Order: sequence, then C-alpha cells, then structure tokens
Amino acid sequence: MTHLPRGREASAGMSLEAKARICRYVIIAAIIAAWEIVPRLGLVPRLFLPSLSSTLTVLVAQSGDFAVQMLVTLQEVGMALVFACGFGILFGLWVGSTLTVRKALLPVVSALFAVPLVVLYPLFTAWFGIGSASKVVFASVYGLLPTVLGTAAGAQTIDRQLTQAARSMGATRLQQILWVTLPASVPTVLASFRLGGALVIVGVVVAEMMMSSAGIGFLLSKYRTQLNSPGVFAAIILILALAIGFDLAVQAIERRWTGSRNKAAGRPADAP
Amino acid sequence: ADTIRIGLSTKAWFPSFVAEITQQQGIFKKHDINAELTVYQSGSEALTAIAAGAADLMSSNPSIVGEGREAGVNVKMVAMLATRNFGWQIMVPPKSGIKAVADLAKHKVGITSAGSNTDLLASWVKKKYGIDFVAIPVGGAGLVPNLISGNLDAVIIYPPLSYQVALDGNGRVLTDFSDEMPPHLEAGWAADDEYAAKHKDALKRALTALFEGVAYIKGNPDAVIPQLAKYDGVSAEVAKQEYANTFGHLSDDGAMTKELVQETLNLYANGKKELDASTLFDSSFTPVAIAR
Amino acid sequence: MPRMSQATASIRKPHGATMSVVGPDHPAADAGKTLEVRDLNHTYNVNGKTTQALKDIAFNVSAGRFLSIVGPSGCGKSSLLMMLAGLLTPSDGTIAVGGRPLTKPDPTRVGVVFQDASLFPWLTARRNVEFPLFLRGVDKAVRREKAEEALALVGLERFADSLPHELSGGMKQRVSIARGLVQDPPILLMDEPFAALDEQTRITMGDELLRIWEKARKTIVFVTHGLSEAIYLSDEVLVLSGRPGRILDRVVIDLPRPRSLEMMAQPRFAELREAIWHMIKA
Amino acid sequence: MPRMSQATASIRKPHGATMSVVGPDHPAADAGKTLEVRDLNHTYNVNGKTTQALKDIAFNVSAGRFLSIVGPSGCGKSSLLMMLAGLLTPSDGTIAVGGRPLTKPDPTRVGVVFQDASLFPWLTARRNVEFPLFLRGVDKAVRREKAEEALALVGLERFADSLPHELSGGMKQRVSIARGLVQDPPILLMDEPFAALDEQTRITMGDELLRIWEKARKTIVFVTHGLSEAIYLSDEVLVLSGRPGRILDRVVIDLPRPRSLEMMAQPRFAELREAIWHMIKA
Amino acid sequence: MATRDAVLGYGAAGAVFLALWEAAPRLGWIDGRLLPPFSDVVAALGAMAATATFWQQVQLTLLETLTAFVIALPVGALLGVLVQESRFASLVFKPLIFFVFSIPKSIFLPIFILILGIAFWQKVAFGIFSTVFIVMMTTFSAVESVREDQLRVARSLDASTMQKILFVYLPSMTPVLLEAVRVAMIFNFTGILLAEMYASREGIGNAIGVWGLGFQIKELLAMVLFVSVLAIGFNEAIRYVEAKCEHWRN
Ligand SMILES: Nc1ncnc2c1ncn2[C@@H]1O[C@H](COP(=O)(O)OP(=O)(O)OP(=O)(O)O)[C@@H](O)[C@H]1O
Ligand SMILES: Nc1ncnc2c1ncn2[C@@H]1O[C@H](COP(=O)(O)OP(=O)(O)OP(=O)(O)O)[C@@H](O)[C@H]1O
Ligand SMILES: [Mg+2]
Ligand SMILES: [Mg+2]
Repeated sequence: MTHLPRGREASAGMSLEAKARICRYVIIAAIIAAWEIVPRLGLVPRLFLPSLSSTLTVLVAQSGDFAVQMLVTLQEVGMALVFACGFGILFGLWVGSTLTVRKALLPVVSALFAVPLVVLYPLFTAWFGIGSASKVVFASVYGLLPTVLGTAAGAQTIDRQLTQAARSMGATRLQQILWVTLPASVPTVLASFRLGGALVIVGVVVAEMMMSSAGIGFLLSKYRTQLNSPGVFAAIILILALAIGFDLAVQAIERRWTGSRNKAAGRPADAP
Repeated sequence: ADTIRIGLSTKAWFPSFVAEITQQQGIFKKHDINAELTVYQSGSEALTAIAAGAADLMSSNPSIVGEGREAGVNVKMVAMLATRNFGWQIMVPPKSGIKAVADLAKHKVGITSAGSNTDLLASWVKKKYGIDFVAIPVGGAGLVPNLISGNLDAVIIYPPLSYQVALDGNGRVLTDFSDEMPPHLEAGWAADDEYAAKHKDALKRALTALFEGVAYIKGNPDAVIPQLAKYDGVSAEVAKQEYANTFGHLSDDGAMTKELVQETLNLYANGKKELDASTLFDSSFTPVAIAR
Repeated sequence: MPRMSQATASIRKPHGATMSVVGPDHPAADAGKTLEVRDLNHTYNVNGKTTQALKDIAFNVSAGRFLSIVGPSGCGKSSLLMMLAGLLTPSDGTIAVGGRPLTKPDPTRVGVVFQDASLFPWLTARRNVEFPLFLRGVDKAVRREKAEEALALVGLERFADSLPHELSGGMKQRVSIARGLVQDPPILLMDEPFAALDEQTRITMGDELLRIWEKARKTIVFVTHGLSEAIYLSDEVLVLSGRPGRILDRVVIDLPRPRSLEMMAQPRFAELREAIWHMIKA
Repeated sequence: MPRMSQATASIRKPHGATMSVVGPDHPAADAGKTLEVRDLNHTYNVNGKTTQALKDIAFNVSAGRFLSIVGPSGCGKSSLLMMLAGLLTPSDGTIAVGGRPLTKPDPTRVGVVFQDASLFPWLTARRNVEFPLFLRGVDKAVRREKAEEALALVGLERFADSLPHELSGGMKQRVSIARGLVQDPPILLMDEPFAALDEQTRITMGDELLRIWEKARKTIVFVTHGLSEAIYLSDEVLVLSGRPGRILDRVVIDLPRPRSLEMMAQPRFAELREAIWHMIKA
Repeated sequence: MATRDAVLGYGAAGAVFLALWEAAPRLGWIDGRLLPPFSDVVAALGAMAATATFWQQVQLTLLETLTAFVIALPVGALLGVLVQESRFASLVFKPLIFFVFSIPKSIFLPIFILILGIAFWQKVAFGIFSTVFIVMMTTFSAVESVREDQLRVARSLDASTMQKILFVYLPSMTPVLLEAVRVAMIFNFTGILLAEMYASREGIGNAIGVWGLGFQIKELLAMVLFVSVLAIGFNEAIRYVEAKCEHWRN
C-alpha cells in the first residue's frame, strides 16, 4: 500500500504545526484581550464576567487558599483517573473485543449510564460519606462509562485479521488485548482517555460544588453564592490549568506512540 | 397589562408561595399586571437573573442585596415581608447527645452551600456562642439524607422541610432562629433599580397585588393550608404549622425601617464589609395600601 | 470426473477415504510433525445463506513432507489452512497434529503465514517479526537476533525499521513470511506467501524456504496458484476442485532433491505440470 | 548497466529522455487516452529517513495501448501507478493525461484497480462494484445492470450479495477488478490485479480484459509479476530495475493479435520472456 | 445469539435488581428513608402520572431534549469530521475544544440566561452546549478509525467531501458514532435537567430540584426511574440500529 503525503499545506514554507500554533495563540490572545476589554467597557455585567485583571488579582491575593484547595482536588482527580481510565480502558477493550461479552454486558453498562447521576448525588453521599470518597466514586463513575463505551466501540472497529494473526501465534486473551486490540485502537483509546479524564475533572469539581468543604469546586460554589465572580473565574482558571496539565500528559503519551509508528495504521492527514 | 418578571429564590422559601397564591387568585390580573414567576435554585441565581435582565423583582433580603450591589447588580429592597427566620432551625438526630447549641462545638454541621443563608446563620451561631464547628455544604437536597445516614451531626434547615423532618421523627429541633435572632429585615421583595425607576407604577401595582395576596393568605386559612400542602408537597399538618408560624406573622404593608435593614447587615455582615444600610432599600413604595 | 494423471505416482482413492503417502526420503520419524485430516466438510452459514466450501476432505501428511495445495480461486484452500491452524472449526470432521486433535491455535505445533500479510501496522518490520517470540517471552537479545536473521533471509535488512505502510506489497508479504519462519514451528502453513513477489524474488525465496525446510525437517503445507512453483517446491501436490473443494488428486512429485531451476526444463517437470493443469481445467 | 535486449524492437535512450513508441496497429487517435510521464523522480521521506523509490522515469503511452510494467518487489511500480492516478504527488517531474497535466484524481480520465482489493467491508460485492457509478449519480437501474454485467465477467454472479469478508482472497480481487471495469475510464491502471488468482482464472480474466480493451480501445497500464502474463497481454512491457526503480528497457511485444494460449509455445514468446528475464535478473 | 435468550436474560437480571430494591429497605438492610422500596416509588410514580402537570412537564422536557439533540448531534459530528480532517484545524481547535470540555458546564448557565432569558431556547441552547463538545470529541476518534485504503479508493473516484463523509466515513465510523449518540443523549439530557433545575417555571428538572430540596425522595426516585426507563428505551433503540448497520463486521 502506498501512503500519501501529509497535507498539501505541509509543503509551504513554515511548518503546519508552527502556523497552527501561531493561529492558536492568536485565538487565545483574542480571548484574553476580550476578557479584559469587554467587562471594562461594561458590555457584560461584572457579575457574569469580571475583567481578567481583577480575576488574576483575586487569584494572586488568595493563592494560598487556592493552592490548598487545588491540592485536594488534584488528589481526588488522580484517584478517580486511575479507576475511570485505567480500569475503564481495559474493561472497554475486553468488552469490545469479545462478541459474547459485548452482547451481554454493553447494554447493561449503557443502561447504567442512562440514569442521570447528578440528580442522585445527594443520595449518593448518604452512602459514601461526605468526604473525598464520595467525590472520587462519583467522578470515577462519571468518567468510567464513556471511557468504557468509547473504548469498546473502538475495539470493535479494529481489523479482525490482526487478532486472528495473534491468535495463531498463541497469544493469550490478555496478550491479545494488551498487544493487539489496545495498539490497534489507539486513536479511540486515547480519545476515550481524554474524554474520561476530562469527565473525571468535571465530575470531581461538580461533586465538590454540590457538597464538600474542600476543593476547587467548593471554592467555586462558595464564590458563586457570594456573587464573588472574580473568585469564580479564578477557580475556573485553575480548573482549566488542571485540564491543560492533563492534556499535556495525554499529548506526551500520544507523541510517544505516534513517534514510534507515525500514525501508521491510521490515516493521512490531508483533507478529503 | 404591564409585565413583571418575578424571580423566586427557591420554591421552598415562603415568598414563593405568596407570589403563587397572588397569581392563582388572579390578583395580579386584577391590578393589570402580567406576572411571570420563575423559581431559581437560590437567591444568588435569582440575583444573577436580575443582572441578566431576566427578572425584575425577586424575593430577597438586605444581605443578598448588599452582595449584589457589591457585584454590580443594582437592586434594592422595595418591601418587607417578615422580620424573623420562622422555621429556620438547627436540627440534630433524635437520639443525638447534643442537647444545646453550645454542644455543637467541634461537630459537623450541614449547611446548603458555602455563602448561602444557612452558611451565614452558621457563622452567626459560632459568633454568638463563641464555639467552633465545621460547616459542611451538602446542598439543600443533601441535608436530610446525610443527617439520617449519620454523616452529619446537625443541620441548619429551612421551613417547611424543618417541620416535616421533626414530624417524621428524623430530627430534633435544637433551636429555632426566630427565637435566637433579634427582629431584622429577614425577607422581602427587591427590585431592579432600572425597573423601579422606569416602571414605578407597575411595580407599585405588583406590590399591591402581592400584599393583597398576603392578606388573602392571612384571611383564608382553610382554603390556603391545603394549597400550601400541595405546593410544598408536605402533609396538611406540616402546612398548618408553617401557616401558623410563618404566614401568620407576615407584614401587612411591607413597610421597613433603616434600623431593620441595619440589623440584618449586622447579623449577616460576617465582619466583612461596611455597607450603608440606606443604599440597600427604597421605601418609596411602602407602606403598600391595599383594598380590604 | 477428474482425469487420472498417469504421469504421477499418486494413489487415488474414492472421496472421503484417506490418502497417505509416506515419502521415501523422509522417514516418518518425528511424530509431532504429522498432520491427519479426516472426513472434513465445511459449510459457511451467513444469515441463512450457506456456502459449502469444502467437501469430504481427508488426507495425511507425514512428518517432514512438503505438501502444496492448488485449486481454483474460492475453492476453500484458505479455509482448509485456517482449520489446520485451529483458527476455524470445521462443520464436520477432525484434524490431528502429531496424533493429537487440534481444536485451537497452538503455535508450538503449527505456525501460519496468512494470505494477506496481516502485519501489525503500529510495529516496525523488525518488531512484527519479533512479535511471536515476544508473546512467548523470549529474551530481548535473542529475539532481536532471530528477527534480524529472518529479515535478512527475506532480503529486508535495510527495512527493519520501516513501518508496514512504508513497504511495498511484496515487501509486506516478505515480512509476513519472516514472521512465520521465526516462530520455527514443526509444521508451517503458508497461504500464497509468494503471490505478491516478482519471479526473481519468488525463486530466491523458494530456494531459501527449501533450505530451511531441509535443515529443520519441518512439515510444510503450502497454498499456491503457481503450478510450477508447487512442483518445484513440493514432495506432493494436493489438487482441489472448484467450490465446493474436493480432493481431485494427490500428485507425488518424483523429481530428485535438491531441486534446481534447470529441472523446470526437464520433460518430467512439464509432464507433471501438464497433468495437474488438466486436472484443474476439467 | 542493464543489458540491451536484442530481442526487442525497443528504442533505448539515456535516463530521463522520453521513449515513445506508437504502435503500428493503434493509430494515436484518441487524444484523451495518451499518457506522458516526464523526468519523474520520487523519494519517500518518513521521519528524516528517505527512500528513493523512482528515478528518472520518462515514457509515453499512446492512446489505446496495453502497457505492462514489471520489476522486482519494492521497485516503485505501485508508487508509479499511484502517481498516474493522481493519488500521489511526485517529488519531481510531471504527468500528463491526454495532453493535460494530472494533479488530482480524475475518474473520468483514469480508473484504478488497487494492489490490495480495498473493498468497502460494509457493502456487498454488488454495491462495491456499483459504488463508482453511484458517486457519479448514475441511475439505479443502470448501475445495477452494469454491476451485474461486471460481476458476471469476473465469474461472481452467485456472490453478488456477499460481503467482502465472506469472499476468498481471489474473489475479493475479482470484485475489485469488476469495480475498476465498471467505471469504464479511457485509461485503466491495474496493480497486480491477477496476483491472487489461480492460473486458469487468470487466463480467463486476461482474455476478458483483452476483449474489453479491444472493444473499448482503452489505454491500459498493467503492473504484474508474471512475465508470461505481461507478454501475453501487452503491446509493450516497461521493465524497471530494483530500487530505486529506473527504466531498464521498454520491450515492444511484436506478437500478432488476437493472442492465443498457443502463442506461449512459440519461440518468439520464449525469446521475449528470456530477454526480459535477463534484464531483471541483472 | 438468540434475541429471546437475551430478553430472558435481561428480564431475569432486571427482576433480581427490582426484587433487591424492594427487599433491601423492607428487610432493613438499607434505611428505607433513603431508599424507599420499589413498590412505594412505583406507587408515587403512578400518582404522579395521574396528574396532568406531570405529563406537561415530561412533554416540555422531552421536547427540549429532542430539539437540542437533533441540532447538537449532526452539528457536532459534522464539525468533528471537518476539524479532524483538516490537519490545520485540528491543530488549532482540538486543544481549545478539549479545554472547554473540561470545565463544568453549569458555570456557564448565567451567560445563557443573559443571552436567551429563561425560556425554551435557553434550555435547548444549554443542552446543545453540553452535548456538542462530547460529540465532537467522539467524532475525532471515530474519524481516526477510518482506514486509509478505503479513503484512497474514494479519492481515486474523486468523491466530494460530502460523499466521502456520507459513504466512507459514516459507515466505517458507525460503532463509534453510535456510541457518541448514546453518550450525547445522556449529556444532553443532563444538561437540560441542570438548566431546568437552575432556573425555570416548569419541566422535569424543575420538579426534581424542588423535590430534592424538600427531601421528597419517593417523588424524586419516581422521576429518576421514569427518566431512566426512557433513557434505556432510547439506548435499546440505538442498539437496534447498531445491529442493523453492523452486520458486516465479523
Ligand atoms: N508511504 C511510504 N513511505 C515510505 N516509503 C514507501 C512508502 N510507500 C512505498 N515506499 C517505499 O517505496 C518503494 C517502492 O514501493 P512500491 O510500493 O511502489 O513498490 P512496488 O514496485 O509496487 O513493489 P511490489 O511489487 O512489492 O508491490 C519501496 O522501497 C517502499 O519501501
Ligand atoms: N467468513 C466467510 N463467510 C462466508 N463464506 C466464506 C467465508 N470465508 C470464505 N467463504 C467462502 O468459502 C469459499 C472458500 O473460501 P477460501 O477463502 O477458503 O478460498 P480459497 O481457496 O482460499 O480462494 P483464493 O484462492 O481466492 O484465496 C468461498 O466461496 C468463500 O466465498
Ligand atoms: Mg485463499
Ligand atoms: Mg506494489
């Protein structure tokens, strides 16, 4: 099979990555500028959008407080990630690559996800307590199901020939999942990991917002009730930082992978 | 007819029922007012709606108004409904060893959310009794489940849920804030400054309607109590209690004084800010004269 | 009725009966290397639509023999090979390897080179070749060495670090062959391994295969469309009919070993080729 | 230096210069059917590692000619075909079809049959064949009829409603050929289309291809590993060297048309085969 | 696998689950105040279902949900394909999309009220906002699972972008996309509920919010039960579609 060249844009002068980076920075700069200017001009009530500078002022002034709460959130996110993504991906691969298991378990898993969990969270805490545990459990469940479903769907799209080849070489079920199904569905797995991770972050923060006495979500909800919008946005900045940190980690994994195979199984990057 | 959009800070808070009855009895219509009632998750959401231009009038109190003004939302109290927190209570499990408010020290006390009314009450209790305890935000929906499951040692709880909990035997009243606190402007109506300026007459008529609603409630217990039970989803007995404790004590004309406003600020200020009480209310709409 | 090929020393029996030829030069020594297929039938059943792929297949391969299978497109050769590899359960009949029945893949007994190269696209050529050894937990250095050796054998040293999509069709197929060889199974099944190769490479690879086979005394089952190739390489050629595939004949190739290209010019070679060709055409 | 083949009527020029042979029996009538390749070079560049695939390729194909390309595995035949199809941009050089440069795929000018069958697994054989017509918005009844016809041509009427995974390797390849034929392009590029077919089917398909070619006066560029096949089918054979692929020679096949199997036994056939064979081996 | 077996299996599993739900509070394994027995919840649901308000609320919320869904799904999928297919766009936008996705959406509710007020379209818009990003993110991975050789065929036929999306990407991506549909529906519905809980005059979310605040557990669970049954029904519908489209795999 002859592979096609990367996008036509790639050939022109500056590398595409560099151009994209510049473009992204321009967009981000525009957002930042708007964030500062729009509230100053009074186009949006301060309550909805405090200027960036006032937000940063709060962030710096209260950095100690934020740091303490951030640490709590980080721990909860970390624990929930291990469960939601680690377990979720392996389980998803297993479910997705085994026909009978898929038929038996997937409906149950997706039915579980159909229950609006957020609504039940207050009850949830009655069982799991009001400490970190309930947040971790909630966020895990919140992130787990999409991860499982996504990974399972990805595992389903892989070329059956490959698993058959591995089988002929005597690969055990686990070996097949680890060394064939997993790498063959890397794009979907990484995407599910991203998704699961983002959901875990959201889950932890939302749980903290709903009930807790610590964490970024707690601060956020407190500032929200107090109508302290610079505080609210400072907390959002921190949540974003969390997301960016997570994204960098995923990117590192991605690079390691694509570096070694250069999107081999995948696809050309040029537009249709 | 003039339209007025009324933001209600949670359905459970009694002003919501006042507005609802006024609507049901056609009193707004009688005053040529087209009222749109919207229930918000809490006072700050209702205030946000005012800021967003999605509401003109809201159920509120001076402390919320104060915070709103600080955040750039131009609202003022325009009428008063009550001077006490009727039915706002601290409750403990029936078999709890906590016998007095002072025993709460070092315990876990559930509040709805940080910065909310229950949070302010918790701070006030701490200050008054000179004790320290952990106030844990569990959301309105988390109070009772976590009290029952033992995750919390006590909760600060609002009516009529407080009556219901006591009646069900799920909790024991430790204290009622209407006994604990001196009279202050606890509940009333706050209007968007711009609306109040531009639609003075409509606002006046709306307030008249609302206080005619209060009069109707006060004058027709037999008709109102079942409605209250249905509205709150509680038993007739609880509705009766709430009716007696709360609705029996509502202001007839909405009139307020600077002292009452100031007292609210003193109670809830949390030692944080120096607000000028006179900027938080507009007494030009009160007393509301109603036809009897 | 298929024609009887007078040119061969084969023993034809009625369908379903077993035909066994123990080659004179390879005594049936190593029991683990025998293959026995009995009363095999296979019918695919997809959404109620049935396709009979194989009918009354029965044959033995003694240890150390090189057997080729030829037959028209779609006659069930690949299906048969998949069954021999334990990857497909026959509708009917049994398969035994080294006397023991085979019901699931067992790379210690049987190795496969697939018709489509089936390489793992995320692994370099080298790692693809190493993969079966990796699964077995073979030491890194050892498996690296073996992979290098196998890649050299198929002439792809220079491309050890290329990913499959950077290889041409024939190169992929050669990697797949290397992956089969490196497993070093007693029985090697190969499904049209040389189909994508040019004649020159095909001849070189064939000679290499024969060298390995002779050295390691493997049993090889080799599916091909090239009749000359089948004759050149094999001890015996199993000729299948069109769908459903039945055994038309089993032709013993009585050319001496070692084989050489010159033999292709011999009348006996042409005779054998002609005989098989006629069988298939019929 | 590649050897000069005395057996052919080809005109060899230094690398990079154009070699053009206008066949005596096919006047260069239809301009849309010519192919011109000039100074073509191609180097793959993957993560800094470069592989030169093609070097100084230049040739013309006049309208209605049947040109085969042969060369060792990995010499760049598929790459060349992809460029002729507008699917791969050459590092250097130009391609013109019917006098107009070709920079992107244009199925109204050029149709392709890929080396791997590349069928859509979710479509039945019939729908796979219909697909190109469907894209062009051809009427349902018409495209159904044409697809049936093409499938009959490759002997797969019975499997029209089978999905690709229910077909054997050779059957998939035949569906892919049918898909190429149904497009009815003035120029047809075929990359080892018969590689997975048995000899019998291969001959039948070759004859069918010739029949279609003669009737529709197409230009066909045909990559194959079978030298006999190349000679049997073609007007000219382009012989490429090993990587990087350079043109070793362009051999005009001066056998009369229509071709028949018997010609294979003619000394001229053997001569041509021998000549090409030697060129490649060198 | 026979569908009858599956139905029986799920019937059995469901029955066991419901029996446990009924027994646990009655036998005192679980505090009945926190989890009333199944029969009580069903009774509450029955009582609710007898009122016209209930059906009005359900109707409204479903209408909002469906409207948001019908808009968010194709828009998200299309944007997803377009962004993923252009290397430039994916380099620029993918990180940004991911970051927006990682922020709890409820933070933005006031902005929606600011722009759209609190009527129908505010709920719908928030539903779309809650859904579009996850649809896009799932589509990204779906696109990546499309095989190169299949695309090459389409390219050789000079298929238009739309044709490629419809006839190559779509069938190839179906399992991942259907998963996106499933997940999107959940997010969409949760988004609508949150918006209704935050501020509204009617709708299921509003009711659930009020019941939560008033510790009306039976009603709350009854509504959650009702909603879950709807969602499971939707899920099964998707699975049916999946079975229809996916017969060509394996
Ligand atoms: N996408 C790619 N990236 C890097 N190198 C490539 C790529 N595609 C092909 N090559 C290299 O280019 C050379 C020619 O490949 P091509 O597929 O054109 O050969 P071929 O003549 O068709 O061979 P075969 O007969 O085996 O199919 C090979 O050395 C191959 O490794
Ligand atoms: N998974 C399947 N489902 C249904 N039918 C199948 C399946 N696999 C193969 N077949 C059918 O079985 C028959 C034999 O297929 P097989 O692949 O074994 O043929 P083959 O001899 O290897 O052909 P080729 O030489 O073309 O590779 C064919 O008619 C094919 O259509
Ligand atoms: Mg086959
Ligand atoms: Mg090739």
